[in-house]
Amino acid sequence: MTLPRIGRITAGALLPAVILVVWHLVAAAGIYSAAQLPPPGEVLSALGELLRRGELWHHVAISTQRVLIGFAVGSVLGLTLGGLVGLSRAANAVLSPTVQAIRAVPSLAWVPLLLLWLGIGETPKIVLVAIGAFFPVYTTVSAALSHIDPHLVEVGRAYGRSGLALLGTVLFPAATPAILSGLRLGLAQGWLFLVAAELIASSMGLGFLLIDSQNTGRTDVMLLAIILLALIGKFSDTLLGLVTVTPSAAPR
Amino acid sequence: MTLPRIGRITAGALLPAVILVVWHLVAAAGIYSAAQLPPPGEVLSALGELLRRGELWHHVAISTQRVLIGFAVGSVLGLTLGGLVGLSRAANAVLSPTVQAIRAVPSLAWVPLLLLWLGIGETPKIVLVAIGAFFPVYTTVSAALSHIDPHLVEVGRAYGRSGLALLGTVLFPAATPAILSGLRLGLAQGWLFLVAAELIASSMGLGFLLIDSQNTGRTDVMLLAIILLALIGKFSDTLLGLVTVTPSAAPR
Amino acid sequence: GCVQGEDAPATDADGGGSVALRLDYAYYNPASLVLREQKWLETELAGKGVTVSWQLSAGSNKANEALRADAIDVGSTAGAAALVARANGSPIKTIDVFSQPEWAAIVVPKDSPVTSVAQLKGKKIAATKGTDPYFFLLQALDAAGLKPADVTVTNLQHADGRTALERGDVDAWAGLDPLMATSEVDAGSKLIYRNVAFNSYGVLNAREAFLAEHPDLAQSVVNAYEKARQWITANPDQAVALYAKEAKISEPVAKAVLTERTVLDIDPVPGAAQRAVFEKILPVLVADANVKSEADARTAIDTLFEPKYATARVVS
Amino acid sequence: MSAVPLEISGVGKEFTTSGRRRAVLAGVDLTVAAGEVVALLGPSGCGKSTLLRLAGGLDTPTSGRVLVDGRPVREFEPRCAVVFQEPRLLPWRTVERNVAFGLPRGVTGDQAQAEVAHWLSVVGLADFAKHRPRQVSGGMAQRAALARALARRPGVLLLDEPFAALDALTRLRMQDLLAEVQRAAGTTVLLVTHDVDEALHLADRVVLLGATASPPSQGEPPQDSVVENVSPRRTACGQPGDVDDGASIRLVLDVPGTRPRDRADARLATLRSALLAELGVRTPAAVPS
Amino acid sequence: MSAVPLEISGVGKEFTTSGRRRAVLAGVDLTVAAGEVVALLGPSGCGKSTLLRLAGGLDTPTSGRVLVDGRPVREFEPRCAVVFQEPRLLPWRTVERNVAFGLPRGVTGDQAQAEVAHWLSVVGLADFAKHRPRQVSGGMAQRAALARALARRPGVLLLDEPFAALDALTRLRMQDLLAEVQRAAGTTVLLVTHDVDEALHLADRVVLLGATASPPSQGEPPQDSVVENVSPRRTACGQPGDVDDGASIRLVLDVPGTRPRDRADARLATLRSALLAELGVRTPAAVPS
Ligand SMILES: Nc1ncnc2c1ncn2[C@@H]1O[C@H](COP(=O)(O)OP(=O)(O)OP(=O)(O)O)[C@@H](O)[C@H]1O
Ligand SMILES: Nc1ncnc2c1ncn2[C@@H]1O[C@H](COP(=O)(O)OP(=O)(O)OP(=O)(O)O)[C@@H](O)[C@H]1O
Ligand SMILES: [Mg+2]
Ligand SMILES: [Mg+2]
Repeated sequence: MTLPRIGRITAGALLPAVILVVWHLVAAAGIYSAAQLPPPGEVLSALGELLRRGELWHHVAISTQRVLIGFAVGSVLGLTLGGLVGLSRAANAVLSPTVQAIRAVPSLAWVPLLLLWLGIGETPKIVLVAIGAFFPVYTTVSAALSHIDPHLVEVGRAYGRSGLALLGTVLFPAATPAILSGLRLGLAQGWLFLVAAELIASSMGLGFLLIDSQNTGRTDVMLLAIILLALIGKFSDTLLGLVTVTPSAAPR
Repeated sequence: MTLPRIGRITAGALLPAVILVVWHLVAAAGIYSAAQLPPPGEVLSALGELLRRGELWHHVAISTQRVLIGFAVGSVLGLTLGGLVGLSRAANAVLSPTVQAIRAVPSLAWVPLLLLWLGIGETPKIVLVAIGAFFPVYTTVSAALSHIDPHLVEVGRAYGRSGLALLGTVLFPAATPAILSGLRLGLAQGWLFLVAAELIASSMGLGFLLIDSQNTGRTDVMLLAIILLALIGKFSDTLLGLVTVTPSAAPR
Repeated sequence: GCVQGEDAPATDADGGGSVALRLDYAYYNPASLVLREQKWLETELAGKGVTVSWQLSAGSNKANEALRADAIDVGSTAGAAALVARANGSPIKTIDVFSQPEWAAIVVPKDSPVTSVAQLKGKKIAATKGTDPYFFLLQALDAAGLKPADVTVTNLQHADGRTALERGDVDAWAGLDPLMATSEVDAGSKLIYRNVAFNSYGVLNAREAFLAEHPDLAQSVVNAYEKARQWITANPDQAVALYAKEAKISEPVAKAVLTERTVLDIDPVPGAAQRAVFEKILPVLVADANVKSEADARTAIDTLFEPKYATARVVS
Repeated sequence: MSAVPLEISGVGKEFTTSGRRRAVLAGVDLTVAAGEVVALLGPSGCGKSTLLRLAGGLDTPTSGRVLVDGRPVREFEPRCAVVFQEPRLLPWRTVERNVAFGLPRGVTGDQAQAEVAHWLSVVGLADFAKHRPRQVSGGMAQRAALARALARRPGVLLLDEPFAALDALTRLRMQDLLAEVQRAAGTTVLLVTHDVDEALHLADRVVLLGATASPPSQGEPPQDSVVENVSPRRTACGQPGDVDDGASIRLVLDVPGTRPRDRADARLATLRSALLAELGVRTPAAVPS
Repeated sequence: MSAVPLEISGVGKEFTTSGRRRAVLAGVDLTVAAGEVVALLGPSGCGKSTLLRLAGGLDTPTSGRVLVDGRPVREFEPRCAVVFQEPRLLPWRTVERNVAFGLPRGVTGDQAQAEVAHWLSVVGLADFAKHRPRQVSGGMAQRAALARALARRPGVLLLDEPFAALDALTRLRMQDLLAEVQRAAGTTVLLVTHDVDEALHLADRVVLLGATASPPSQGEPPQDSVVENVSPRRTACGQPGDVDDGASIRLVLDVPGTRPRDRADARLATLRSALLAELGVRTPAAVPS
């Protein structure tokens, strides 16, 4: 680990540290009751309790699994449909208004529909996460494809690349930064939709933990769930950044 | 209105028409009960009922207002912070990890926190919509800024543009397509967060209509709310597209 | 490796002739917690080739949603919620009353000068529309001689209502247990008005199709609930411990809710007692557009109850 | 691929900019025989690059048609290879992989690697195989673009000022490289250039593109006082007055002798002066055409 | 802005590509007096553009320093204007607004409009003011880039092959335009070019950049069989062997006479051959330097 990297990590830890201190001070000042804003220590002991009961691992694992599978499905669909819409004017005209309309359907609205169509099991949950992940990927990819430097597209055409070959050798590589940020947004939205997904007849997962603790008034557990979601969300985002940058590694 | 434009609209209406027909057929086939999937006609009469009672206009107006104000606040913040992070390495190191972590906090988790900090009333609702709109704008803008053609940045520098001038004359214009898709995603996510926002001490708005009808099992009203959200979402998206394209109007 | 998720065990669909009984459990239905823990139904029905699965309901609305989507066969809700669902077209029947809870009451903050409902005139009150605490509030206002227009009702989710109350954003809260009990214990909030009769009972609803296909299973469920109720009365300490653990609340709160505010010693046959409450809240449902029309609601009141199972209950 | 003829007949091209239609090319007829090398000269902005793009199927003419090997040119034309006026390397690929982008379909594996290595060393970039386009100089990028086109072994090679960014020595080398490759494979070549010497050295015929309608009189005053020593705008396009008619072929010149030509040939010097005069430049030893 | 001197002293520049460090420039010393025009020649890839970027403050040297008007060059240098090797117009602005981008701070409103119109007409693009960069030809884009730099009225004008994409006539015109502007404003000019004639016509001094360490012997065999008629790689950079040392100044030539020079001056012809020979090209009338 190089020194500048340590510097970066320190800088990145600055703001969380400040938040933690402020939280601690506010909680200690007694403006809010413990039920409203428990001090950091109490959240820590809630963590300990969950760990002791062996539940935490399960919550984290099942949520991560749902998000990963859902994100994989949703992002592949988003890339495919985004690519199609970016390539073909006809597909764009037919699909894009409907997709844009469906994009505005909130996660909570999907819950009863998916329950109706797909029942309770894992499928509807994963599908909901996939829906969440789909839209940012689709939107950014189709937008990016329609704004690629026409000079480069011309090079692809001049060298006999059409259709999928053009997409693979010119369009997607040229749109890489946009696609990457679309994927990251998709993953983030997958995590956001997870909570709604875990409203579907669920008794495990971080989203369930969040809702359940809200319903039962366990503010400490609720804050714990929020922090865990934030940490794992950030972690998976970083991981995605690493994974997707490595193959192209392009200092563009 | 030109002929190709009419063609586009027809093409765009194709898929919704198909969905409508399938919905009608499925509902008529009796696979689902009316409580599970009411036929389109019943949703229409629910619309009529709400219109007659004069409530619909109010629901739509208040939700639109919340989204517009929230989106304005969130997107301006997103552009500012995204610009800052894109310009300054230091800001990036300090801010970006925390922002990425907070991005993963689901809308439902914000509800109790905002209630705690901001009480009831319009403020927490607008803040929640702003939070929803902020992240896609921030993410796409900061990502786009760090991937701008260095040759163009060099032109800006060679002609004495630094800081804000560089941002305004080179960086933002070069990132326009990405910023536009970020704004559209931000607006969409604003609508998504609206539902959560209207869980906060609300008795009007489309989000309230959705939640309320879910709780009481008024599937017809629920579907109506979903359709309205989709339509208004799509409409505001189109409007945003028009507004943001007009000033630059660049066939790039 | 993958984590075992919440896919139902694959026996029901393909396991030739085996039948699945899908029940819900809920924190507001202590008997269901006992049943799930003790596995009485599983043991009894295993011989008949019936598998039992349990699904958590976070609230009456979620139980109704699952019933509508054919995801469960029997679900537990508040009486009023069952009525609204039936009125809005859900094909369900109430087959059992599992408790007469006192889960709703009017709560004010610790230092509030308000001591009676009458003093709430012109004040701001938090409640979740369409739920029992809301109906409780309206009846309480009525009993105190106030009209709904005399107060400002702020629509807030139950948990948020508590926060709003403790923050001082509202003057009173039509609260729901166990949040209400927790607020009492933690924040010193005071219950200024209680009335067990204004609560709409906890009822067990089954899908009509299920009743037509498996009346024997419905009978088994009703019998098992009778047994659970008796067990709780007989083993209060164990029941409190179980309730506290499942609902993730402290034992004092659990004790308060279970032993002081839940009447389990009731007639489980749905009928006149419930109907009386429904009649009182019916105008509210119509006014708030919770039901399509008054006629629908009236029909629902007339057709909701299916008393024969509870009447024929036996404890094994 | 063996050499194929290129036939441009009656080609016109109009562009619409901010609502105004402007003809750029009008009635261009040009047949390049299989294996022939034709150089295209003309003032800046007169439509040389546009003609090349039409020939490569990258744009469609407003009127007329383009045939490659007797069949209409296609939107994705595998028989042509283009070197654009700018290098247009794909920025996310290394120089090496940019050259590989030019390889014809079916050339893969070891053979592909060998070909790429060959063309890189021929244009003098063997040491820069792993560099990104942004890490090489302008001239190096242009050579890489040339290598990419040569790697395609096309029937028709369309070159748009491929040597403009090269120093004198490298330019001569690349000219010789092109001549050698053309001779070996018999490729048909259409070469846009501003360098009259280059045109005369490499081409069988030199074609002058420009406005043909009513050339302005010789004595017209220069457009701006800073312009001296050169005869006034005779053929310059991109100037008011002559653009709306569209440029076409003004002059076709057969270059005597066979390739490779001696750069010191006296006949070429005469032709050079004539061509320059035609382009509007008075040379020390100007001979009227 | 009045003319200012440019002082480059002991400048070296290294680049790291795929983990390998490579020196491109080493120990370059060059002082351009206020109002002087210096032409920079050298083989492709030897570091001319890099030196220009260092002079404009667009990159920082690994060693040595660059002074503009006695003060170190800044990251955002308002005293210099650059014409890059590619036009680099901002694609979202019209040609007109691209030229306006070059105006110095404080020039606004009517004055700005008049200036832009002036420079556009001077480079012959008055009719294309409202075109987008993608709608004009390569040569027109290059002229727009020149107009943008001239509009800046800089103390130091840094030009990287600004006329490479122009036809013979337009090129002469633009050279004369540059000479006129330079004379009127007394601007200091550093001009990279591959055209020896251009260098001799415009510059007070011609500077040859290239590898100075151990020039390979004259008789070495050519690198590739297709290269003929030119003496082998004497000064070509971008070739194995000479790159790792870094290029520096090989030769500085004072051009006799005062500007504007007669292009037909016999002394220039001699210098021309000498310079070309130094660049590795044998000309018909080659005179050893
Ligand atoms: N960003 C960079 N990273 C790595 N190497 C670079 C970079 N920029 C330039 N170089 C290297 O520096 C050397 C000189 O490049 P430069 O562009 O200055 O050449 P030049 O003299 O302008 O050549 P030309 O006449 O072809 O334009 C080249 O070998 C090039 O590979
Ligand atoms: N996409 C376009 N839209 C509008 N006009 C265009 C477009 N492309 C080219 N033109 C116009 O066509 C004319 C010819 O352009 P072209 O690039 O063919 O010139 P050229 O002969 O290659 O010039 P140069 O020698 O400067 O490269 C120019 O006036 C240009 O403005
Ligand atoms: Mg051109
Ligand atoms: Mg260069």
